[in-house]
Amino acid sequence: MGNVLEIKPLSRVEGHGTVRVFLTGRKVESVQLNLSESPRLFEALLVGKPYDELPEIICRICSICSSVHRVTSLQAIESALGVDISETTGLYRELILAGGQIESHSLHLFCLVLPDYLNATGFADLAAKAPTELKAGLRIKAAGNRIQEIVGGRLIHPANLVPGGMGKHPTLDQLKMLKDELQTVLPDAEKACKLFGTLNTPLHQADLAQPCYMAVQNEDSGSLPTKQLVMSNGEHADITRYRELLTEQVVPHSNAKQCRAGDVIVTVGALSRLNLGIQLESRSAQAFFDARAQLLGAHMTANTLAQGVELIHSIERGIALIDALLDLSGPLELRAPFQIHKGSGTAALEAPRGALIHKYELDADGICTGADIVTPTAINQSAMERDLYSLASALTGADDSDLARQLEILVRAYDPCISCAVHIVRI
Amino acid sequence: MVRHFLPDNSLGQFLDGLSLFGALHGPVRTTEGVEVFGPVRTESDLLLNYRRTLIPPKKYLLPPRQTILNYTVAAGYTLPDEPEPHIILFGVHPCDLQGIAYLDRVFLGDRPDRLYRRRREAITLVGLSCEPDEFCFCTSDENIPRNADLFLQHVEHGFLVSAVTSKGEEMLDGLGKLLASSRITPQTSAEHRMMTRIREVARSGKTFPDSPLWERFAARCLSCGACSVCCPTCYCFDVLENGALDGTTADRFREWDNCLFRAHGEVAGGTNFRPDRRERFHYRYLHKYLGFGTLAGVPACVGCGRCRVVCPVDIDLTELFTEDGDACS
Amino acid sequence: MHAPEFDSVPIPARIQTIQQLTADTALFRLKLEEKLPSVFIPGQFIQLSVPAGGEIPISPADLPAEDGTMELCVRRFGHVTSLLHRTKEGDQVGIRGPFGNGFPVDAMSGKDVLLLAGGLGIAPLRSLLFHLLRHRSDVRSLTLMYGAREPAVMLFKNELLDLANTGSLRLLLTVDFLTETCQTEPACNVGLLPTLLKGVQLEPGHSCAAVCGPPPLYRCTIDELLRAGVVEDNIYLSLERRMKCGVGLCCHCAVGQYFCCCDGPVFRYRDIKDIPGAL
Amino acid sequence: MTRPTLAIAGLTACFGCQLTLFNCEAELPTLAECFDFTYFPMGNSRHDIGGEFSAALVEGAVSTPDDLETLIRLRSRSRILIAFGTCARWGGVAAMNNHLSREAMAESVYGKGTVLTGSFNPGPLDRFVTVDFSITGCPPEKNELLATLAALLHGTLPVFPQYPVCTECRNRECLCLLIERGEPCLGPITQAGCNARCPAVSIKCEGCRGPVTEANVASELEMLQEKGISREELIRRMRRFYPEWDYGQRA
Ligand SMILES: Cc1cc2nc3c(=O)[nH]c(=O)nc-3n(C[C@H](O)[C@H](O)[C@H](O)COP(=O)(O)OP(=O)(O)OC[C@H]3O[C@@H](n4cnc5c(N)ncnc54)[C@H](O)[C@@H]3O)c2cc1C
Ligand code: SF4
Ligand code: SF4
Ligand code: SF4
Repeated sequence: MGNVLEIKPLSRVEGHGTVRVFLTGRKVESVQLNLSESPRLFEALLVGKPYDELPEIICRICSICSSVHRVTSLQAIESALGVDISETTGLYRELILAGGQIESHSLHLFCLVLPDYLNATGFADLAAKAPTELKAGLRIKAAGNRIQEIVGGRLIHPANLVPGGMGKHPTLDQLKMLKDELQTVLPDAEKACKLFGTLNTPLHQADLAQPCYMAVQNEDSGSLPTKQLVMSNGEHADITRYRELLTEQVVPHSNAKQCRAGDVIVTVGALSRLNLGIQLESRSAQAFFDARAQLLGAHMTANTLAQGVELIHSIERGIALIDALLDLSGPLELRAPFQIHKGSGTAALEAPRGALIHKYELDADGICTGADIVTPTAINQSAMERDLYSLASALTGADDSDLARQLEILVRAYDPCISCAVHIVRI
Repeated sequence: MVRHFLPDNSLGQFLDGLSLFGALHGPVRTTEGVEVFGPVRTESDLLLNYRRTLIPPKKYLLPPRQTILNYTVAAGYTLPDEPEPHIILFGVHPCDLQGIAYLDRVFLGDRPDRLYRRRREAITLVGLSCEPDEFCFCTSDENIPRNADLFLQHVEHGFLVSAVTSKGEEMLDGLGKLLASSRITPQTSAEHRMMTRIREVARSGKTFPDSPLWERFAARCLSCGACSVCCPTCYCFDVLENGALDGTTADRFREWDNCLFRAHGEVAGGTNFRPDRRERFHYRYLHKYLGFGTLAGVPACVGCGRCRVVCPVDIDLTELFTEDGDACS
Repeated sequence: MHAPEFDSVPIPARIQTIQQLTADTALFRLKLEEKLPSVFIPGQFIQLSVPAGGEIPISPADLPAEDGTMELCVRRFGHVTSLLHRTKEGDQVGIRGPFGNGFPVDAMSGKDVLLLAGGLGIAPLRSLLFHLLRHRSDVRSLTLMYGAREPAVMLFKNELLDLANTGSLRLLLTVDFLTETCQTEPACNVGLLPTLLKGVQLEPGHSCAAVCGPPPLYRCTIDELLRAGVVEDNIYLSLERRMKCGVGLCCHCAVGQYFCCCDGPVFRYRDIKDIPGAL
Repeated sequence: MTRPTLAIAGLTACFGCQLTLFNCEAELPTLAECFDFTYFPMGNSRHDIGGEFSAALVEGAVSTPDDLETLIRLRSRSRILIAFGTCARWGGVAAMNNHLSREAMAESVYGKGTVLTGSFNPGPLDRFVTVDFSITGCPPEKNELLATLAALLHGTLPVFPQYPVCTECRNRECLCLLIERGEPCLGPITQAGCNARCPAVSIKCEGCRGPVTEANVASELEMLQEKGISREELIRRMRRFYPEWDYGQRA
């Protein structure tokens, strides 16, 4: 007789998800990952709205990724309208992305996954079991959030970022304060990264498939806008041609579409970025070097450690960006001028969880006539399901609660962001 | 009163001298271009020919939100003891000086308010003469308002400086070398027609009960609160108390309220003594122009013109006093 | 008389006993840890602080006793009163006051005194009643007319009946409507409070009335009182407004050009009858 | 002292309201001590929805049978049910196009014959259950969340301002975008509490906190139309967080 083990809701992740393991006796037949968030029809909400409202609406697709959605959306619109943003605007956008990454990675590392390592049920339990680690993590997280609040005007759904530039520049005092705060938490982040490198992983060591990594990149450094989608199997494409690389299919058991590169199941996120070689600053480069044996060619269970390395990286990057901003002089342009016309624009950025792509069609009045959004969790979904199956098979015979716990830990390693993953995409 | 001449090019040193007595604040421009009272870092920050700041100096005396009591289980309710830093408020126009004089009557009258007094005593007022524009109708009773500690009048190539209070004299003592004696007599201004009307109306206690303007005001008013926030003499406040996260202590604070808000006239159970905006405008009129309690008959409006400037729907209560409004009474 | 200042600090007080009178009303007996700064006159109010809730005006329901105890009869109405109703015996609250002008007890001497209480309005009038009973010989006659919504919510009923039995007080009770179970209630009229005044005739100039109740009560009672011969000068009304400071600073409680907190809460009818929205 | 038990759950939303709790970095360890986070899937893997809750904070609009089931379950087990955030209070972004038929909307984008099973037009919590209190905002403000939690510890709920964003905007002495730049700022009709975040960075208020009780909606529309902004645009913007404005309301 077949029976089903259901994990519902997936806990300590962002969004609503369910895992179902289909068993015959003790044998695992299949695993289904259902990203069950209710569809909010975001693309439908965008159609008919003027270009300047799109970023304001679309950032609400997800709170944790709101900054990166907002910036990606702005870049896509600006590409459609041919807007040349100023150096200042570019730096601020990168800065808020660094802040978003610090916030997102530390939320995930300290509040959502650290409990797995320390046998705690969640942050509240952790506050009793490992108060020092939790507090250090929260300090790092706060530094990331302070960037989002000061640059974005709001901690979530940054209001200050608009087509062409921003409403107001932070003051020099604010920038200096941010820099101080980042400098203070940098050692904390290094310590945390070491911690995740040395703690015993709570995950059963199963033979998971070697991932095919994917990331968006520029030929030169990490600056905006990004141009290329690259994969570890050597394939690559200009971001405007993302649809030729990534295909999507509806699966009946999930509210999110699954995304593949042809037949290849791809993986995005921190681990992919490190494996595809992002440019690191000095201390994150050292951290990466120290952990390279655990990271290079690794499967997604190493993603947590990769996020630890990136945490250092985004703090360093934040400091460098603030230095660059402090060096700017003279009257700074708030918003670049532009004309509204018909056009189509695509932009891709690395969100904390991996590649994020926005594409819009605008008519002559700047009204949106079509929108397409590809999110990292939608891309990762196939790989997640594949790995869940391998892990469940490797755990044949385990009792239900152990199996459920292990599968949840694996899902968490992917740091899924289910709210943004679920939205039906126009093809 | 002796007047001294301060040449333009000595102003910087004069300000340096003043700042020995406290932190220098005055009219400055924010990055968005709003004229406000704020800290003055250098002489060039200072707006010497500003029209009016968005919020009057009342924010220094009665901040928008202020903790008035702390509660702990052990000590019960206690007064907060924040020390008030000494502030030299430079460049206060006569209308705003009158506004402060009015607030002084309210808060230092027969029921003095300790928190107000503490802030009031920590502030030194340096007045500055101004040029009226089409919005304002201020008239000071004397040429030099009596509640300024020092008063500066714009004249050609400089200012006429007068010490009005002993505090003012004390400050001038150290600054003597910057000043020359002066024989210039500044012009005196006549009372503005609008202010004359307001004073007449206050004396007669007219209430314009039948003016059609009330309906017009009530229909348009957004209850946005700007007119009260920006008025130098609006002082209605609400009091609220919040428990702290420790589960035992609490803070009580007061914050600016507005008589055009619905909650202003509410009592428990939802009964409202001023349920619609029309009644609330009446109330505003009565309080602002005719005065309540011990200040009955004393118009609170000092003619700074702020409420006319900041209203997004162009409501102007003084229309009641112009021919049309009057004709309907 | 000098009222406390707005920034006066509440005097700590402990809740000694809580007596539930009806489903939503309770009598709180408080013990003040310090003396009030001035003598309490019936009709005056105090500002009651419930920590973490805030401060509300309440008229004490009796005369504060020598030992520093005071009774407050409070109905659960909203934010602060709900929190008060969650307190336990021994909990700490705070008291400022007394504030405002009470009933002019001297002006009542030698007169026929009529107390008219609607609903919770009995609370403030109870302290006046106690005062007058203590100086019973000063007034010619003393009548309390008290109306409640239904018998179940009639406050202090046994106490009032006991007082009436001593003969020093004429007590007339009424309820807006009778519920099935209470049909046998003794000496209780059915109808709104003004119906008790029907047919009453008093000597103008030698009678006075003190009224306290919800706003609609005033509107329907005054005409009846005037008809019964009580002159405008001798009708005293205790008004309710939102009071945040108690000393005429916060400006919420204005009644025309008066402040309810310092010019009231007890007003002479003649002084406010022409003020729109006063009642 | 027994710790209050909390349920924190998300329906159809972006998780920003729950994230706001995590964003209270300085207070999180204290909160962990003061409260028992009994049911909190996003923060806790021990999910038992069986017990009784002192309070339930529910994020998001109701748009699936699952949402409704969670909501009703929490309602029946909680002493206080708090609508947490604009979606829960007003419907929020997902509800902005509720005036169009959901099927038609899906079809207009994805082509004829698209069927959306298992979900319906998103609506606020109070359409389905009694709501005791709400913390509005998209995202909600940290300090309002903390004030609410603190008040719960004291056995009460906080009192939030009932005036519009303009009042806070003026208090902060921001440039008025409506008067000085003629922009369709929704500050005059939007519930305060954010301390005018957006005008403070010279961005017009988009109304993310929903209507203020005494909004003079009709006058705001007239005034902005006089400035040359079309009624359609205004209504579209106003609908972004709350689709059911009374456009004729004056008080
Ligand atoms: C002179 C006088 C005597 C009174 N005597 C008695 C009496 O003996 N017994 C009795 O039961 N009642 C009495 N009342 C009425 C009593 O004051 C009200 O019932 C009480 O204020 C209700 O407070 P609440 O917070 O429970 O009600 P709410 O309806 O919540 O609040 C009442 C008013 O205060 C505002 N408010 C609400 N919460 C707060 C807050 N936290 N901080 C600030 N404002 C808030 C509301 O906007 C409303 O206008 C008297 C009133 C007056 C004026
Ligand atoms: S009423 Fe208007 S003009 Fe008069 S003082 Fe107040 S803001 Fe100035
Ligand atoms: S900018 Fe907007 S919120 Fe601020 S005062 Fe103007 S209209 Fe109001
Ligand atoms: S200003 Fe308006 S849009 Fe911005 S946070 Fe406040 S309510 Fe929301």
